[in-house]
Amino acid sequence: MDNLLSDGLELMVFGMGFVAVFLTVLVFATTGMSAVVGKYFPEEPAQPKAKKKAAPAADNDDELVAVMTAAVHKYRS
Amino acid sequence: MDNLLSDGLELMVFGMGFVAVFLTVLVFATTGMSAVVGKYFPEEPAQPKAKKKAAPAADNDDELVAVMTAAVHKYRS
Amino acid sequence: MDNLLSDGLELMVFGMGFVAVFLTVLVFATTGMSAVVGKYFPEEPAQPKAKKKAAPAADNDDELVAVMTAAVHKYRS
Amino acid sequence: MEKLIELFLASGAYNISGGQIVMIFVGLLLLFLAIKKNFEPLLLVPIGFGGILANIPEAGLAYSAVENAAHFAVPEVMNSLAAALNITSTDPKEIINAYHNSSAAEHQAAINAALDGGYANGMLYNFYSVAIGSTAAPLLIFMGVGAMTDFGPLLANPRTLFLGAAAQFGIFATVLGAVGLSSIGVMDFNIQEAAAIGIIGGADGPTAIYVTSLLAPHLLGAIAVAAYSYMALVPLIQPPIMRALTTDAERKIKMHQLRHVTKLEKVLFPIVLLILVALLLPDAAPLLGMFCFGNLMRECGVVDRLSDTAQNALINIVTIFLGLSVGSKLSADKFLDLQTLGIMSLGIVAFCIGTAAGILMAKLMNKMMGGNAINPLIGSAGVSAVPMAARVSNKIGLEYNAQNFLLMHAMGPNVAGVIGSAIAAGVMIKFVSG
Amino acid sequence: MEKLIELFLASGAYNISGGQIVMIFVGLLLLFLAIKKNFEPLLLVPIGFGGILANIPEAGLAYSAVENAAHFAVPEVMNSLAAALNITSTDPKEIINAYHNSSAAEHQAAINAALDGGYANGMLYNFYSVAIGSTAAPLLIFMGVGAMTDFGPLLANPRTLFLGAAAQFGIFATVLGAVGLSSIGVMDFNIQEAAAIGIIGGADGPTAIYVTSLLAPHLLGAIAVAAYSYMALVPLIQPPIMRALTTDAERKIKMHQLRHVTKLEKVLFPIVLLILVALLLPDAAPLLGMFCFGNLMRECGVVDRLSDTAQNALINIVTIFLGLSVGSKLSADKFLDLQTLGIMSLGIVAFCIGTAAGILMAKLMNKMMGGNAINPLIGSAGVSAVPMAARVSNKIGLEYNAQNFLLMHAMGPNVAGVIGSAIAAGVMIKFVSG
Amino acid sequence: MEKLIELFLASGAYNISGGQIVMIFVGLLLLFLAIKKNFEPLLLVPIGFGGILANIPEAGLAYSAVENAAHFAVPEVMNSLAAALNITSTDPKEIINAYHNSSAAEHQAAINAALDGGYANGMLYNFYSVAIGSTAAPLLIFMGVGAMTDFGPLLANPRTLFLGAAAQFGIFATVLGAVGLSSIGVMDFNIQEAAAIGIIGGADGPTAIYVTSLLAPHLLGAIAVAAYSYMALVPLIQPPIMRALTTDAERKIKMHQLRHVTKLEKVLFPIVLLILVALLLPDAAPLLGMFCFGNLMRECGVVDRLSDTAQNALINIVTIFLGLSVGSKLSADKFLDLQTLGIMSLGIVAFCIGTAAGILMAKLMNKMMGGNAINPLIGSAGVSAVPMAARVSNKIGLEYNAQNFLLMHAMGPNVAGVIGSAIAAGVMIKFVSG
Ligand code: NA
Ligand code: NA
Ligand code: NA
Repeated sequence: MDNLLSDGLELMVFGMGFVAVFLTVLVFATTGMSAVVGKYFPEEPAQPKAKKKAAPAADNDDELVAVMTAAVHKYRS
Repeated sequence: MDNLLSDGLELMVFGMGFVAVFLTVLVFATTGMSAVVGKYFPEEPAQPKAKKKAAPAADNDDELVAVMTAAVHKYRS
Repeated sequence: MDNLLSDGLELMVFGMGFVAVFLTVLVFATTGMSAVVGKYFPEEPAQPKAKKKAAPAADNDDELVAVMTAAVHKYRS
Repeated sequence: MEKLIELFLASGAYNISGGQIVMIFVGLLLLFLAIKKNFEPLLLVPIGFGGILANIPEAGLAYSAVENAAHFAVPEVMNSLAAALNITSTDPKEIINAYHNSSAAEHQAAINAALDGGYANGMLYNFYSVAIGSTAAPLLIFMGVGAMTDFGPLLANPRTLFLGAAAQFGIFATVLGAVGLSSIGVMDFNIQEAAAIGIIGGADGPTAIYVTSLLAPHLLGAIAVAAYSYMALVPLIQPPIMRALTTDAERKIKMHQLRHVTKLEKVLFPIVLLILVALLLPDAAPLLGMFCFGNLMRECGVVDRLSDTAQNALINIVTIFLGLSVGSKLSADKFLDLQTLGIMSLGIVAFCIGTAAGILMAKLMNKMMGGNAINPLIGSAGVSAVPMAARVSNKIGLEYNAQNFLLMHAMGPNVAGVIGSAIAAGVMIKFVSG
Repeated sequence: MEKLIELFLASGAYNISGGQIVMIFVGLLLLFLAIKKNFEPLLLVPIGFGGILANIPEAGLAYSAVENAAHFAVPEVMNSLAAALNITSTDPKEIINAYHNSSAAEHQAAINAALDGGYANGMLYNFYSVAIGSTAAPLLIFMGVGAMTDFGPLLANPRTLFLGAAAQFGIFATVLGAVGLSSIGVMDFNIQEAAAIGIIGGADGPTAIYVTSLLAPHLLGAIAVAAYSYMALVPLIQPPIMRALTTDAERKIKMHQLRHVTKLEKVLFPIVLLILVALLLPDAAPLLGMFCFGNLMRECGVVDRLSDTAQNALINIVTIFLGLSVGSKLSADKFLDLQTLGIMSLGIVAFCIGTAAGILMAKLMNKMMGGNAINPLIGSAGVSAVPMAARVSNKIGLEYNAQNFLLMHAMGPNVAGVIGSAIAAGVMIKFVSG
Repeated sequence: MEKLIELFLASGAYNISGGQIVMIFVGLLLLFLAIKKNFEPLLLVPIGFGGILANIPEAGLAYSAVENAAHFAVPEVMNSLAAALNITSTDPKEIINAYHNSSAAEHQAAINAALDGGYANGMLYNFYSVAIGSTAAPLLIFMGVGAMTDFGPLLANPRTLFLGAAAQFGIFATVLGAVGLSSIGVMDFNIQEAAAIGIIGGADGPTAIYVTSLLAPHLLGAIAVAAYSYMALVPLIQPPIMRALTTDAERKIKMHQLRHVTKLEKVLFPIVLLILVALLLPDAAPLLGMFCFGNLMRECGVVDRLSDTAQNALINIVTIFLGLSVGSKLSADKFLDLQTLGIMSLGIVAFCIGTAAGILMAKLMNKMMGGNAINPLIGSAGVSAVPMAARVSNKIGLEYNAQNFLLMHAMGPNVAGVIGSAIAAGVMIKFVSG
């Protein structure tokens, strides 16, 4: 039984310690990442438009479909 | 072969009988349930609104998203 | 090793040959099918409407729902 | 040149059997009925297509690894299969026979031998195992159907449950017919097969597939095709019977408006039904349990995203696999059989008897309630075939009284029929499988 | 007549045990809480319904083929099971026991014996094996949650990660409590069970289910029910603790507006997190890997159709199966136990300690940052329970300062808590399972 | 302290190998190409992410239970694995080797030994087994692609099928190249591997994955990455070849308007194609069968809800699992190999030869039809890579004649290329796997 208790205690100390260490490292990593992004890859002011550009594949497909549909209609009318 | 026929006959009698008994019990249970509901839990007249209240989780989430979106816009503008 | 090379060569000859034969047969089959369709099952001019008729099951269900909804409303009002 | 001959010897054109040609035409016929005649297309398009795939010669899409090994019958593989199955014959037919009757351990050993021989399960066989062999697919379809079903009309008039009960007489009468034909030697069905055939009369696809997969999986192709075809034929099959069994006066009976049903009643109904099933017939619990679960998700109003998924993405995905899996049972050696003709004939008898029983019960109830309370035309809807049968009741009713909308009244027996055939399924699984 | 008796002897009404009655009421209670009180209905409706299904007498929906065979205890089948498991006793209980402790080969032999005896896995057992036994379902839910999570507020103020760390103290304190109670003989949990109970304090459903399925699957029912119930109770559990541990002045602290976070930061964050996990704690890789994958699909902007599916059709389908599978663990013999009471009590303790630890850490950070930078009310959001806990922080904050919207500030610790409990899960799997 | 050391010894940072570091960078590169350069993101985001997950040290996500057991190499487990596999050596490498070459029964025994030792399949390994090992995922993707494909342009001008045939020359030329390089000792591919590499030239992802999973599953990572990367590079790879092989006059040829195609023709086409496959090449039946099934669901007009699901929820779900599963084959020990370089080089050769063959065939056809009927620029679309290759034809065409829209004309060979490479796949499976 003592063994169980010491296992629990150990788990608490190491577990909580590890969680704290990991998230601390993550704070530094995240802060560093944000700093690098902010310095070397600042976002252009016109952000909403940037969002739209993000899915060019889909856009292209839409465009393709539009062209195809137009073509089909033309040939049929 | 006779055995097969008697099996079939037995299945018909007991099967049909059981279906009849079960659905009869269900008629009574349903009628009883409706009576209890009608007596102790009558529906409020304004039913359409009641419907809307039924999914508060989703509503709350929508509200949350709205708040978050508003907040984000505010901080960015 | 020679064996491998001859396997590869054989695969190329027979593979490419088979692809060519298959697609040639498909050209004839498709052309024939289109000819038969064009001759015996020409499309009616009013094509858009034909499209709508194509899914009567769904339509019927919609109609059913509409009737049911109407009925429910009538009984409740 | 050698390769060319090899290619030809392995081609479908060289290997195709008469049976496969016939079955490919059967598949095309099902596609025609589904696409042009709108016979339950959601099921018959995948079933018909799966039937064609199952009959592609040499592809073995519908066969297990062991069946594929037996088809090619390489001597060493036959030897190791015979050893795995503890038989001395290496004849492919006897191996297949031994395989189907083997113990679970021998079964696994045979599979191992086939895999070692380089054979694999066909694609459709895998789909069948996952979707139907596990019984998951019909249960998930039933969950989706539950999520689509509105029990309001039934709750407004619970006595229509009697109509749903009566219409199940078609199931049991057909079972008796099947064993009768077997007794006099015309057909050769055992009691399990007879029960599975009878369930066609339940007019409920997933129930029929579930019962058949448990009691007589080798008949699944014929029974599923019969069930869905006859459901599609409801508008043709039922009206003559309905006209024959009712008087003009009865057909003109105008029923009372249905009372309003509260949300709470709708929420409680699936729970009440589940508890009755739990107390009275546990063997119906998988089918009706999933059905009630779907209905509760629909009515409780707090899990709409789950209910939507059950009614759309999930049921559609399952339908695709279910249809292809049923199609895998349309391979020539499993379908082309005198039994299939017997099944098709008995199936339509089941439908007709069920329809008649529902109408007669409705007439009886009408008499007992004073002769002006129930239009007997709604009795035929008790076979289920939701919502087609209810629509037929409505249509015939309108023919005789243009102001008499029976649709809502017929929806009660219609959904009652679903419950009734699931109960009948449970009884048969209980008595016949054990 | 014989058949009638047979039917009655096989009915639920005849066979139902007291435990099953109790558990059916527990299932109904869960449905009531979910539907009427809106307790995490997406999970508790399927769990509650699955719990009822699992307790239908004689149906054996939640049992494996071997368990079903042992329930009916036909002598020949018991003999072949005993032979398969290499034991001499044919007592059903001993057979079940031997089955659970058997080697993989014996396990397979026992399954074969049960199949040969005509028994099959119950439907819910199959769902459990596929969804939870494989660990796939909680991981896929986590992927969907990742696809729904916006890390913007966290990225704007990464220090809130400390709050997410502190709140995990509830997990480990509860583990200690569980082993303490066992040491003094009040309860009887081993270290695996204690760890699984502690994870309730993580306030994160899929994490709790994942950890429990690995460390103590027999407790899954109680732990999942506790986790989801307490998450639903967050608006009741947390406010008193929050008020007790904060001063009026602290509750009125107004936090700075969050800075704008760029798209690139959001895209890089899941990758940074994944690489840290890879370097520091591989045991957390399945959970956090799928979470980061979902979030990357969300933020990268080029796979919106995959992200939508992960957030909708896929997560809904998985939720249905996950819920029913958890419900299968609510069978009377597995749930009705003193342990369950212990689990429910320790679970709420875990929640309270986690909440308190988060608030105290927030107070400490506020002190260290000059006393006016962090409103300690956001600390309680560190337990996760997204987004409920953040909303509670916001609500209490508004009570004391009607102009102070804490919601966005509380979202940071809230999502940090998800990461924190996944890390805690990885540590426990690492130390406790091996 | 002991635990701290244990944690460190089990951490990724301590255990990571050079190969894993390289492969994580490869995964990041794929994510970069997918997200920033828009290289087939629907596949390369999951593949890249899966590749990173597969290389997390000690997590063993991409390994089977036996491989995981061999990695940790606990002596007792090695002993029981050696016993299960009937070898005397307990060296982990030899055990893995014996495992991969074991009979099905030994295979199962080894798995049992690993499970008894406490090891389990990694998550990605399970995904791979279910999605690709069963061949289900590429077939379901093909069904979805079929449901998205409009054969109208092909039906309007069936001769464009010849272009789709010619472009498959790239496949077979590459096979020859691969065996040639092996003959002279530069590389070391057997005929199965050569065939799988050649299929990259088919420019069709699911076909390449299907063939490779059957003929050379150990190369799946490299081949899938090559196939999707080169498809994304079509707009860079093809134009120079197109310009080099055509004259200015040819590039300006204006093609006739396509005739109107009736609905019935579109419905019948997948059936005609299926029957030809059934008669001529059963080995292509799984691929083209599912493709035709998807297309029939699209065109028949009566199962729109199934078609929608096949094109959306189902294909998205399958894509997620397919991508992660392919990623699981990017583990360092399987990917970092001279073979991978060979595959990447041969793959691009296959693409170029296929493009050239398509154009030359188009020139030939144009000559034979009077020199003004077919713009050779549409020949390059015969490699498939739908719809990218057709769009490239259109773009180059517009450069030389601003009034000449080739898109619809190029869609014919484009979809013909899909059929052509599926046929080529069937031929290779037929000749090379047996
Ligand atoms: Na019925
Ligand atoms: Na947490
Ligand atoms: Na191609």
